[in-house]
Amino acid sequence: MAKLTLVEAINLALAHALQNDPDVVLMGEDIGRNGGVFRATAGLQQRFGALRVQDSVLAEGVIAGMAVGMAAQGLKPVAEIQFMGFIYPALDQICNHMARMRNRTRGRITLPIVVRMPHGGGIHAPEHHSESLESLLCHHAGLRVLCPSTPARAYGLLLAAIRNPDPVIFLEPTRLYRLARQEVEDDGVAADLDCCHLLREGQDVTVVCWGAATHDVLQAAHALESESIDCEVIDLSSLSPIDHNSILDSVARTGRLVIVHEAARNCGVGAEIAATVAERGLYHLHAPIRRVTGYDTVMPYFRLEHDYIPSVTRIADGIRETVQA
Amino acid sequence: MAKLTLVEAINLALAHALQNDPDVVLMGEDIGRNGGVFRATAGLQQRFGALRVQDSVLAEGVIAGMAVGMAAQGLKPVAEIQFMGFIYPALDQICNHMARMRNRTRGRITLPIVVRMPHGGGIHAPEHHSESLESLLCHHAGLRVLCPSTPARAYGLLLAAIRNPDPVIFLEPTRLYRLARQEVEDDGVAADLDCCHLLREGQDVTVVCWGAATHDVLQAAHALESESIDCEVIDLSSLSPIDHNSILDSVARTGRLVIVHEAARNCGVGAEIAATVAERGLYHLHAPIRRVTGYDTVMPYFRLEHDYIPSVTRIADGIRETVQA
Amino acid sequence: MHSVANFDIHYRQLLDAAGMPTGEWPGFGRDPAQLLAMYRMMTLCRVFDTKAINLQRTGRLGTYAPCTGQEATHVGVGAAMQADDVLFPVYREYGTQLWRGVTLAGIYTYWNGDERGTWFDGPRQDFPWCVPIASQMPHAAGAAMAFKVRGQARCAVAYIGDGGTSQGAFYEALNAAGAQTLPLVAVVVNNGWAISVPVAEQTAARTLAQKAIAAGIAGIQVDGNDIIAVRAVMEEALARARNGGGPTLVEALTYRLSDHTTADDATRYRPAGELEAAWQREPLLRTRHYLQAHGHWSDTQEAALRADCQAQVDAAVSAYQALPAASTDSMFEHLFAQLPHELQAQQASARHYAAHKG
Amino acid sequence: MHSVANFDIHYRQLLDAAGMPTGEWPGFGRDPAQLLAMYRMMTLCRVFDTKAINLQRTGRLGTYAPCTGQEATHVGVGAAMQADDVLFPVYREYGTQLWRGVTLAGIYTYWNGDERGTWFDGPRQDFPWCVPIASQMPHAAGAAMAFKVRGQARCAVAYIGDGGTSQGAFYEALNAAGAQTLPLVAVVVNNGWAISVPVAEQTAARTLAQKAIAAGIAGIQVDGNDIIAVRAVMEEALARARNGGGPTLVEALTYRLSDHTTADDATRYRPAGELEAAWQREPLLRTRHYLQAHGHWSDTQEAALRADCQAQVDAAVSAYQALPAASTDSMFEHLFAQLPHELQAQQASARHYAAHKG
Ligand SMILES: Cc1ncc(C[n+]2csc(CCOP(=O)(O)OP(=O)(O)O)c2C)c(N)n1
Ligand SMILES: Cc1ncc(C[n+]2csc(CCOP(=O)(O)OP(=O)(O)O)c2C)c(N)n1
Ligand SMILES: [Mg+2]
Ligand SMILES: [Mg+2]
Repeated sequence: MAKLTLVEAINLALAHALQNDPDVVLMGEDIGRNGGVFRATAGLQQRFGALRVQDSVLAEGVIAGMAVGMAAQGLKPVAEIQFMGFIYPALDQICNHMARMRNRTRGRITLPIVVRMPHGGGIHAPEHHSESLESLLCHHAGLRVLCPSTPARAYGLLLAAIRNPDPVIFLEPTRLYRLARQEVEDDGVAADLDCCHLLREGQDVTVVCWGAATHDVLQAAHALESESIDCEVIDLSSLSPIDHNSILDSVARTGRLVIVHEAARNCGVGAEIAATVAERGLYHLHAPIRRVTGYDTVMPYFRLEHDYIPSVTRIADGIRETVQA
Repeated sequence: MAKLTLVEAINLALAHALQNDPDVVLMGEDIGRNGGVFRATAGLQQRFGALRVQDSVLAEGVIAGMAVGMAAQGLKPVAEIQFMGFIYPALDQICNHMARMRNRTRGRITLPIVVRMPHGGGIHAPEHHSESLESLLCHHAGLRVLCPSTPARAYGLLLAAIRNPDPVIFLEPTRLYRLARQEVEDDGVAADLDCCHLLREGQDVTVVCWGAATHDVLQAAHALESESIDCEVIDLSSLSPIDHNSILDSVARTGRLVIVHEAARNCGVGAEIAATVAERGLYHLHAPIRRVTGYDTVMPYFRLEHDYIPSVTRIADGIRETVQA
Repeated sequence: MHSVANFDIHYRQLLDAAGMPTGEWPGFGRDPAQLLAMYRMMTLCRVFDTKAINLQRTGRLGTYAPCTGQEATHVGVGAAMQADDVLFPVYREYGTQLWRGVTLAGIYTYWNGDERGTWFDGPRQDFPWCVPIASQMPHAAGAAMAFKVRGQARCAVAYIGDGGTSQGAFYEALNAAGAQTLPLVAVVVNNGWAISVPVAEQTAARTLAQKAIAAGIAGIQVDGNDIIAVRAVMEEALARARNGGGPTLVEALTYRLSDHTTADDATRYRPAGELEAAWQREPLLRTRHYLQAHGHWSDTQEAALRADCQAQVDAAVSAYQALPAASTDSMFEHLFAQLPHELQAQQASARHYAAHKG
Repeated sequence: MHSVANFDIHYRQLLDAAGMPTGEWPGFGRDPAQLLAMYRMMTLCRVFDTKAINLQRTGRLGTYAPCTGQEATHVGVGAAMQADDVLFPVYREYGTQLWRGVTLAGIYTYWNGDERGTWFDGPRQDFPWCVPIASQMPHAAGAAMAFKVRGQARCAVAYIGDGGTSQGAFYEALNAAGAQTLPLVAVVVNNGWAISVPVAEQTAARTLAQKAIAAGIAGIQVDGNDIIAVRAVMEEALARARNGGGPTLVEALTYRLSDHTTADDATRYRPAGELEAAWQREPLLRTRHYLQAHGHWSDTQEAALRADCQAQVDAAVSAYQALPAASTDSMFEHLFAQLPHELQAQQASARHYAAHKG
């Protein structure tokens, strides 16, 4: 079994899907000849040919829109948006068509599409290369939104996304692409959808997070051990639908909730989690819910990006204050 | 003083702005010769000419993008998107440029733009003509998002939006365009920004709502009087930034919070309000926060739209259950 | 300074406004049965359309987008297509849809605000109406890509309005289809107006067909009120596409003889006289003139056809009006193949309020 | 079938790759001072670019997009513009920006991940770099509209890459500018590649200049490594636009002699030999050959120029590296003219953590 980085695990899942399902077609800017700007598709065009692994023209609207037409014909397009900050030209297609076609046609036309893209900042990239815009997509019914936090989960979730008969947005935390290696078996086993994952059990507080933030949260949780603060850490993993029941169960045990995300706070996914707990789990709360998030500013150019992204210190403070409240 | 409908009040404010500020330029599809599909700009092209009131080509991206270039030159474009469901092609411009240009250039280039559009359903229109997508815009820092609920407020807020040196999204509830008349003085007085409005004082529960929903909430509040339930109703009015302090003050008095909106629930503006109260006002809550919202489905075609939009009954039930919890 | 590329845009007309042939007709034009089938369908469209407007005016239908005046384009395109081609309509090309097997009742159901109208038993893969202008264009390119990937000799046919040619999605899709040599034929229905904006204010381009040049693909202009020319041009374009010759942009010159929709009032913006002049070029009469002049048609047959169309339309009206209301649940029924657990409570709530409604 | 519209795309070259004039030169071409000014600026760009790549490789700059090979286009465009025209760049057209007064240190500051690099003391109204491909195009159309509304004889000049011509925003903006006869000149810098995608895979169009035809505007192709032709074509287009003649699309044929950015490795996708061949056509050497052949330049002057450019660049490096780090607050400083009350607590939090950092 190989020890892989997250981006290698994605490459492995894509290769597995291409190998085992002739309907799978990859498309995106610079994914073929170049193997993707993060090398997520490295080697795949050579192996599967230019019709299965297509270099798209430079137009996100066309990538998403053609995926709709291809999927309606029974192909399973896996489209890459080069960075999440460039998703806007694709939103009309994603929100007005992908998310709606099954509903609009009463199940006549269905769209097994995956739209993959790098998510989040922290890699010293230029403007628009560090966005976390999951909330926009989660607000739209008809889409699933996933965000893995480990290589193995990335492999399993990506296969699940590709096999799912409905459109899935697949967010890949750029900061994690090469951060760590993990054993990943190329067994073709898809992970479960629509559920979150317990990363760490704890008594004192439930911390919900996803993507790159999971690593910072685990560090904070580790640091807080020395203060006898025992954190339960949940990797949301499925950002839409949200596995609220698991979060509520955890909060029922710990009585406290901190949500950590890199995206801007206002109307972020954290708000939805907090609102649901304030609705369905209020009587379990021993302290105010706290969100530790990106600020409601524009993601700054990279010299200040680490002042924007919740740091381990900021996360630890948020947890500590919640436990002490 | 004339009794005007909401759409007439908007027309009046636009005329006032065109008359008094030579930099104001209106643009949008069918707004000139035709006076707008809802007649919001009726008569204005005849009065101010085709350069001040421009019929745009059929491209929302160009409308929003040209507004950026015009505003950077010191004009004050007031752009119309014909229906909110057609905002997607404009989102790259709104989110990546309008919202960011002042920040990006450290204040060198500033963008006094208003983007107006009909908001919400309930008028038996075809698909994509009934959307409530405020949350997408509120999630982006650098934008103000307004939604008036009465003719007088529409007049004052629209003038405030036009005079504001930064971009403002101005949502006009279609269901209210001709619902009721109100005395509106053409005094050129702009309303305050960044604040909400108390529509009704009450002891038992705070109900926050905006746009067309305010009318249904007031009806529900009225109906609940007979059950001795005394509702405080707040018209959010400024959807971003949210006047959280006023809401928190109210909740501190009533101990209960219901949020009503037509948009889908998941990651809606209601979630942000609930999350903030769960953060900053938890100890005042005597009952779970409740959201009465559109479902997390696609807005259905019009035969079912009233099953989607929170009805007076559904709102009243939500308030009653919250008060009795 | 020398020329490095040059281009010509051609115009095709085969049946003029008076019903006189104006060029060499293709095979189908010499087969009266085929001509009559097309004429019958155009007439059905006209009758259907008139009824739809009436239904809307009397509160039995939602806002409706009429097709009167554009029947030759719509039916001509339909007749040129093969059954396994796939259509990507905008919202008023009923003639093509009916030709391909969409039902009259289905169209009424759609405009009556009911998703069930988009269930096509006939052309199962055809796309439903597409309201966000131009967004259907990349779908068609995508279907064409699927045909290419699978080596199928099929075509995608996409409609777009003159107004729609201002949207980026239109150019993007044509460019992508050209770059990848996809079997796509796009039909710009130039009916002169995009709601209140005349085509001359929508673009400085003298023809809309020349927009093909930007994509490096074939472009041609056709008299869109001439069903012979429309079908001929489409058959050529489709054959070329099927044979790996890449996409074509066809501009059909026609006219919107109605308001934009029943919610619109064209007298507000349309110059006086333009409408009357356009009626002189409308497609049905010229076809009938030709058919009668050549002994293929009579006044009696015309009366019988009108009556038959009326009966079909009346039956469709009864059918859609008899359709029981969709359940509130149905909002959730087709959101996903399997409704996520989290949404079940919402569905239950919707069901609850539906039961307590009224 | 008859032709209803026809079009020609012309190509202009005035100085060939060997440094030989190939046509009738405009006035500025006969003024050595003007030629030397342009040559000096191209050289400054080359030196600046080389240094930037070195700074990035040594960890002193973020990802950087080089301009080597494209200097004639960039400087030629800059030299043709008037001071009160407004530039809408993409991200690598430093030659135009420097000509217009943007500072070397400002450009470094920008690529070092600091918004303060976008503060232009020189061309105060010029737009900053625009990363979302093609989204600058409607901005330029909007500025041009403002000039029209106010009756000003100014022009908007927008850059776009060959890859950028696949985006809808490009076509939309040209079409809108054509429809409204706006003073806009768009320059497609066809450098052969959009990261790893060659232009032949981006479009089936033989030239990118012909994309103008879709918008009904003027289009012309120019040798983008020939600063004489670039400036000449631009001056004509700008004069036409200023006189109410509407927009022009200029395609400048050049080559990206570098990787796409410092994060890219072009050896992965670029066919062997292409780069070497392109170096034979590069813009600086041909200009120098011409200048030296006509006695306007010498090896000594060349050495002095190189040294001077190096000194300017070194000074700029010192300047941007001496810039104190921006405060965390600055994230909130320019979000709005006045920060809404609700955001003040967030600003305080950011300030707090900045103080406790490290
Ligand atoms: C993206 C988008 N913007 C605006 C509209 C509103 N709208 C509906 S039809 C129409 C005009 C379309 O004109 P054209 O493309 O010429 O088609 P026609 O109606 O003439 O057939 C407009 C502006 C829309 N449906 N979609
Ligand atoms: C909307 C958008 N999509 C993708 C990208 C990523 N990207 C940056 S540059 C580039 C290629 C641009 O090629 P071209 O337009 O030819 O300009 P060049 O870099 O050659 O100057 C891509 C795909 C982007 N910046 N914006
Ligand atoms: Mg039209
Ligand atoms: Mg390029």
